[in-house]
Amino acid sequence: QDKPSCGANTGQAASGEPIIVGGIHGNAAPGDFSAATDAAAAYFKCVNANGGIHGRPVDYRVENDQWNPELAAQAAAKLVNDTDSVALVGNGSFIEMAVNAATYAKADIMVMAAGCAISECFETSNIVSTNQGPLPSNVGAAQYAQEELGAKNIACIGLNIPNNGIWSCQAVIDFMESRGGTGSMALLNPGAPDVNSALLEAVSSGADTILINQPAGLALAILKAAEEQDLRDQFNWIAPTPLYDLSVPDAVGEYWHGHVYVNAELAPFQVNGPDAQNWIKVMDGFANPEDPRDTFAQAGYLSAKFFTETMLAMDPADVGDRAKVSEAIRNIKGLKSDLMCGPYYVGNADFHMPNHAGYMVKIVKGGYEIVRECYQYDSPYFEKIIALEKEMGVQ
Amino acid sequence: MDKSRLLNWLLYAALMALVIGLLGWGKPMKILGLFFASGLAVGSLYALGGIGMVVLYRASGVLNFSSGAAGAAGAMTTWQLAQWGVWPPLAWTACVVVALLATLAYGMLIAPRLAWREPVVKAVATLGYALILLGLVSFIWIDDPRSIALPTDKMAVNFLGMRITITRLIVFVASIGVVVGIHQFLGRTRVGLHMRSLANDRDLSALIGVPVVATETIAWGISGVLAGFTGLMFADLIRLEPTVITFMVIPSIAAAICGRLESLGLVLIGGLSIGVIESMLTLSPTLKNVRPIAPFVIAALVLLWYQRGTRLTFSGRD
Amino acid sequence: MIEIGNVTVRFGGVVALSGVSASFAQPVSGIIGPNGAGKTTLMNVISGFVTAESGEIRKDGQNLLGLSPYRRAHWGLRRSFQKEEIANDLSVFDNVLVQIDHARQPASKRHAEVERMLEYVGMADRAGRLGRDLNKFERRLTDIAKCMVGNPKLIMFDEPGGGLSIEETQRLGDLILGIHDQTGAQTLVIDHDVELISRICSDTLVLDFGRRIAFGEVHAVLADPKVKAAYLGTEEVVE
Amino acid sequence: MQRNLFHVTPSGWAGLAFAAFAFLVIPAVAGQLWLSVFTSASCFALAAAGVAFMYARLGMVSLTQVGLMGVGGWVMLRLNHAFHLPFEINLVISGLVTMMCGWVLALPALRLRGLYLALVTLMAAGGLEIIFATFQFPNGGDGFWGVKTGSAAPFARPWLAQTPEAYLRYTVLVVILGFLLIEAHRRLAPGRAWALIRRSEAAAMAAGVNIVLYKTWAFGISGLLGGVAGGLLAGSLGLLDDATFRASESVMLFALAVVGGARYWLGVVIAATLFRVLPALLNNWGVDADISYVIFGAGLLHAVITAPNGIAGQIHDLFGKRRKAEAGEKGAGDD
Amino acid sequence: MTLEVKALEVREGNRRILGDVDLKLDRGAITAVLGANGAGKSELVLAIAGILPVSAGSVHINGADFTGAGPGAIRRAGVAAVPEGHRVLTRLSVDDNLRAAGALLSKAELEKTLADTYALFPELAERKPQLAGTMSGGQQQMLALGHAMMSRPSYLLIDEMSLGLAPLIVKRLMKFVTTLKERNVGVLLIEQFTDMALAIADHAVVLRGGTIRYSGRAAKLVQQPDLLDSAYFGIDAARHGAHVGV
Ligand SMILES: Nc1ncnc2c1ncn2[C@@H]1O[C@H](COP(=O)(O)OP(=O)(O)OP(=O)(O)O)[C@@H](O)[C@H]1O
Ligand SMILES: Nc1ncnc2c1ncn2[C@@H]1O[C@H](COP(=O)(O)OP(=O)(O)OP(=O)(O)O)[C@@H](O)[C@H]1O
Ligand SMILES: CC(C)C[C@H](N)C(=O)O
Ligand SMILES: [Mg+2]
Ligand SMILES: [Mg+2]
Repeated sequence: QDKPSCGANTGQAASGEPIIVGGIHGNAAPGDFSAATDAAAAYFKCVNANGGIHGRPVDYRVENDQWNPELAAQAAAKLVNDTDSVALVGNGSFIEMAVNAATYAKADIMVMAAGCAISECFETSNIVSTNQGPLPSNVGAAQYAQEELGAKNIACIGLNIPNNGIWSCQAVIDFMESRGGTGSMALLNPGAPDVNSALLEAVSSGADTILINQPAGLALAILKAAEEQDLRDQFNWIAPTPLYDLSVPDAVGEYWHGHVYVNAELAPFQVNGPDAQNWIKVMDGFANPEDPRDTFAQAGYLSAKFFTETMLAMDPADVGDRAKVSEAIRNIKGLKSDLMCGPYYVGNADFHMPNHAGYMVKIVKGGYEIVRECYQYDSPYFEKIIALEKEMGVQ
Repeated sequence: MDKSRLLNWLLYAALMALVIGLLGWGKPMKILGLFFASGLAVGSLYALGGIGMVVLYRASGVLNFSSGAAGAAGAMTTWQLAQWGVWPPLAWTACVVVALLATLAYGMLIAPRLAWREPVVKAVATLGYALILLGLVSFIWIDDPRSIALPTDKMAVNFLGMRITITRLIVFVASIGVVVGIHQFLGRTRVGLHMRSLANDRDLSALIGVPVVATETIAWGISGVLAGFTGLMFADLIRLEPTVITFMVIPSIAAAICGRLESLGLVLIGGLSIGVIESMLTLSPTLKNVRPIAPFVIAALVLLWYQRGTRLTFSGRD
Repeated sequence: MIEIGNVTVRFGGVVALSGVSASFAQPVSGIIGPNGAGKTTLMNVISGFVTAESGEIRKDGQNLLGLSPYRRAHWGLRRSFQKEEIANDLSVFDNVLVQIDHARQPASKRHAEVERMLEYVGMADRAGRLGRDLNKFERRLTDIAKCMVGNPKLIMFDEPGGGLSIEETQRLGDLILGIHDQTGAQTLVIDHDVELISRICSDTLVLDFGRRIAFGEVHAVLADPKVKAAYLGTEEVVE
Repeated sequence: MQRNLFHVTPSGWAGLAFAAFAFLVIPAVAGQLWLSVFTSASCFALAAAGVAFMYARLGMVSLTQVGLMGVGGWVMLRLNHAFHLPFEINLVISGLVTMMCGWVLALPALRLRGLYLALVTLMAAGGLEIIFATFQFPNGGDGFWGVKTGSAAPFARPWLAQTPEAYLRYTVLVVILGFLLIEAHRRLAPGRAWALIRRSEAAAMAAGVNIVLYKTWAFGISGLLGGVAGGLLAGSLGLLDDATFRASESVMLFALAVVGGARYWLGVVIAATLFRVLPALLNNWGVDADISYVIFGAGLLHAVITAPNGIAGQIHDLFGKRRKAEAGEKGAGDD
Repeated sequence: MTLEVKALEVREGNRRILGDVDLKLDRGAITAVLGANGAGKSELVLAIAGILPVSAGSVHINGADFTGAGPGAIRRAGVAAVPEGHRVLTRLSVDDNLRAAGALLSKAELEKTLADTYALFPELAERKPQLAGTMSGGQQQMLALGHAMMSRPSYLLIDEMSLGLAPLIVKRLMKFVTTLKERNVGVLLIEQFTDMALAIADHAVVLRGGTIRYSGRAAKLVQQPDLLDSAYFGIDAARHGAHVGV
């Protein structure tokens, strides 16, 4: 097996003055969002073993916000205010972006996140994410169902959180209305143990398609409740990326195999292009064996890779200067990878959503089957993004 | 005496009918049936959790916040054993055994050292233990989507237009069975009497010769078994997530309050009513967002209702 | 003059007091009777901790039953408890002061009164001690001082002599006898120490099973055969 | 007694020394991380003071305190984004609104005590948790709830405390004011009335104490402190998240108040330190979040078992000032 | 057959509450323990019953060492204590209170002993279903004594036996205590009415400041009251007298 390719790819360990790069993930009781920073860390290790950035190694410092907003703020204070991090890379969290968006803007530091779930992550000036987040992924799934499964009325079961469930389910309703259909949302309170009522609400809404816009654990619970009611054949079942996780096909059980369609925001594993293969090599060579190899790990790898490429393109004298680095990141335009359907860019706007095209897969025994290759999502929400892309010339 | 009890029951029935009527106004019967049956299903889990707490509270004076965590530890063990291909009945038993051991460990090693403190501090201390268990469980099993299944999930009967699996029936029947069984046990046997006397005043009970260690072991043991069973059922029916199972105790306390931490029958009725009302609230466009508030509001109202007319006088002695 | 008119109290099925009437005119009067006769219950009715089913209580024309318990205290009612209720984390001084905290008087005047009463019961030298450091007798003395501040009109003691030695009971009796001179208040005493009762009370009420079985001059009452049979037993206990 | 009114207890000195440390030393040496940690800790110290005094002085347990902080924080954010009044006015209004919530909580307390009262307050905390999770904290959006997606609108800190250093000092000052408020109450008539209520309500009524008034008053003060603490926390972060105000956090704050030593100011400071500084330290040392739970839980149990008067009580004993509070505590605190 | 306490010491924090207490309780004899308030009588009972930790000295029951044993073990060894302040299981009925106290007996024995106890206190038999916490003070004291009787003790330690009891009942109890003596039970009696206690006691012990100041025949104290006074108040008599007013 040949070696992974990273950064300058010199094969020489970097030895200069380290460049500090931060990363924040959330790993505590409700869920583990550390896959992206793990993958980014592996990639940076690989970079450091391969000449670093202009000979300078990356000192990657990762903080855990533990799903606690105060710890999230403290993590940012530490990385942004107390240290001269030039940027934050690979962030994955449910709350960190909401708490810290203002801090980042104030400190003019760019965050190349990889695990975004909330609106603040896409609608603020200094954060840009490699993953899509619930909104595009939802719309992508809905679009597939509308076009291929004949969906006319979609019930979106979302979390009862304004900047997550309500935000992303509303986009589905808007999309359906733009296509002459209808939609509704059934909201689930994250604290409530019982998912059955939300499911029943969706069922009784008159929908023909149910979109399960939930983290994997809750989505499993909903599928289980639907199985209990034997509802499988009465609806189309679709879901955004969280259900694209290799432990899911096993966990949902045989009943659902062949019946649940999932949007994948990065290239599914079987696509296996050169970058996907390199990602695996980086993980095998530099990550812990138990670090997950999932879609967020791909996103973390991509963020780290795009960051490194940007840094390598900079004047070596400027790579330790936060302002210059931020400038360079904002200027990113048209970086490509076979893991992503579209080009990656950043730009100067106060919203960023470079990734809004993906794949559609179906849960089958032992894994996923691709049912639709890369496709652009088409919905009113993306209009201003497309306009921006036209203006920047990345389309 | 009896007349006022009958009156209370009538009042309860009228209130329930009113709530269900208001929420379900104009909805088709089938939808009503669906939400009602679904509510009963969750409600019986609340009740089961609440019953476990009340049994221990009546027998030892400890309101145990860690029973959910013990159940979670058990359920995760079951999942792990199932992954390893262990014979399923053994894996299910392991859930009960692990919860039992975790509960007994607290009951035998830690609870006696706190016996002289007031009930609230004892209750709060169990939260510390819950954190230990939860921390260990989440450390051993990293966050990942998981589920467990019982063969009874595949069998079902129809009721009010809703398909009810045998597992749910088991929970429902078990909660009634436990209520009747424990009620008989506490009221009729000498061990039951000793439990009640320990809960009332542990020091004095020890002084008058009640066998403290043996009695407490039995009490914690029963509560451990109930915690394990509840954890298993919860993991199967709702979610296999340690945090969710752990903090399920808070709405279970609401059910326990409905029985004044004392009457198991009322805990059962309280748990079921909470489940039904919570489920029916989904039908109200204005209230459905705050559905999960139902257990807390109901419990607070019920407690105030119980205490109406009482007047505090001698602290701790009334 | 305390007038108790036809007071009846029921706890579920138990009739704790049934139609008890009595009027106390002497400075110090007693209430005695077998265990569970309803003595404490009567005191609880007067102080407002138990609501009577029927009946009335008047002191110098004021109907007490219409007032909430703390207002009765403001009015001038004082009582001690069968199990004393001294606050452990307050000093002796504060334990007494709390009784007149509501009074609209300058602090210096209130403090002076507390000091005077502590002096009277002999606790002045221990005024700064915390409640938790007191022994049983000191607690009783503090209780008495507490009942005496703030111009009381009616003071009630529930078994003040319980658990005290003979000498201490003696001293307690002297203190109670002096209350009327010090404050002008009338005192009711419950106790099972017949010697104490017969020494300090001019008249006494005897209850049995919630009923009044005798009332009048204390020695006459104690000689009453009915009282002997129900309460004292056939031979005298202490003479 | 009057002559003791201005007496500073050893625990008081410890508290003042700690405040001086937080006021002078931390802002001078700490980075942004620790400034933010200590600012949070100070806010929680204020809230914990409310729980601790209710428990130590009245024997009443409130398991809603963190929820009440949420109410204060909510009002603070709402006012900040709706009007442009000075921070102090917003803070006072938040405190007062929360105080009224405290009064609502006092209603059940008139009839309940001990575990039952604690459980009603826990139910209130559970309800608040759901409300916060559902409706979120205002972040500059429109309407009553004021929630928008995208980045939050700016938060106006006090004119005197624009920088994090100054804000920490500001917070510490408010906390000291809060402590003094309680201490003044404790040494005057309300303190005596509370001690009696704690002993028994019958004794209090017999002594002419208006129980309804004094209990409500205590809940009001506790609510006020919680509300102000929540407002200060909102000011520290600029926005709030429902995850901070879970019911289990309220239970934890009470538990830590017991562990710290509810009777002592130092105990309150220890509670807040354990609640906010210790987790930050563990996190900083790279201890796995799950393992810090274990450490935290084990420490809590250990302290509850071995230190009947809390850690502050132990420290106090160490300096030999303590005689036999334990026996008294047992007698009076038992239910 | 004796209950023997040697050089017993009890501390609360750094304060010595009992020190150097030697006491022998024979079966079939009554020992009165006298002393002013705060002398340490209650502490002595609690220490022997195994509720208060003993910091030095020993407790032997019928020759076996029970120093530091828990209250349950001591109860099983035949020692029943009635602590001060009529403590009962408030949320249990009277009948359940007594049955719980009979935990060590077999079912048949339990019923028999229960009947005996109700015979001693007909007041209790009348209110079997009443919650103990709602009873009057004196009724609770009867129940507390009933608790002790339910274990059929060989040694009975009673703190403030007559506390809150009507004279009629006190008399009945005094008689009962003497019948216990006939039944070969060793009784330790703490009693506010000293004369009554001394009248039925064989031995007497006077405590002051946590140590024994007199130990000997009860009759001797009756005959020589000044002996009792000096043991009671010792050299402190003047100071103490100021408060007590003798
Ligand atoms: N809450 C209650 N419920 C039921 N019965 C009660 C309640 N309170 C008191 N009683 C009963 O009422 C009767 C009167 O009690 P009370 O306390 O007044 O007696 P007492 O005369 O003070 O007796 P003692 O001398 O023993 O203190 C007793 O038989 C008691 O058991
Ligand atoms: N828990 C405790 N901590 C510290 N000191 C205590 C404690 N309990 C009792 N004491 C003290 O120990 C001494 C002995 O008390 P004890 O109760 O045994 O006295 P007693 O002889 O029974 O008197 P009384 O007639 O008041 O019951 C007293 O001075 C009392 O204040
Ligand atoms: C169960 C106990 C907490 C009861 C307590 N004595 C109360 O009235 O609140
Ligand atoms: Mg009485
Ligand atoms: Mg004593």
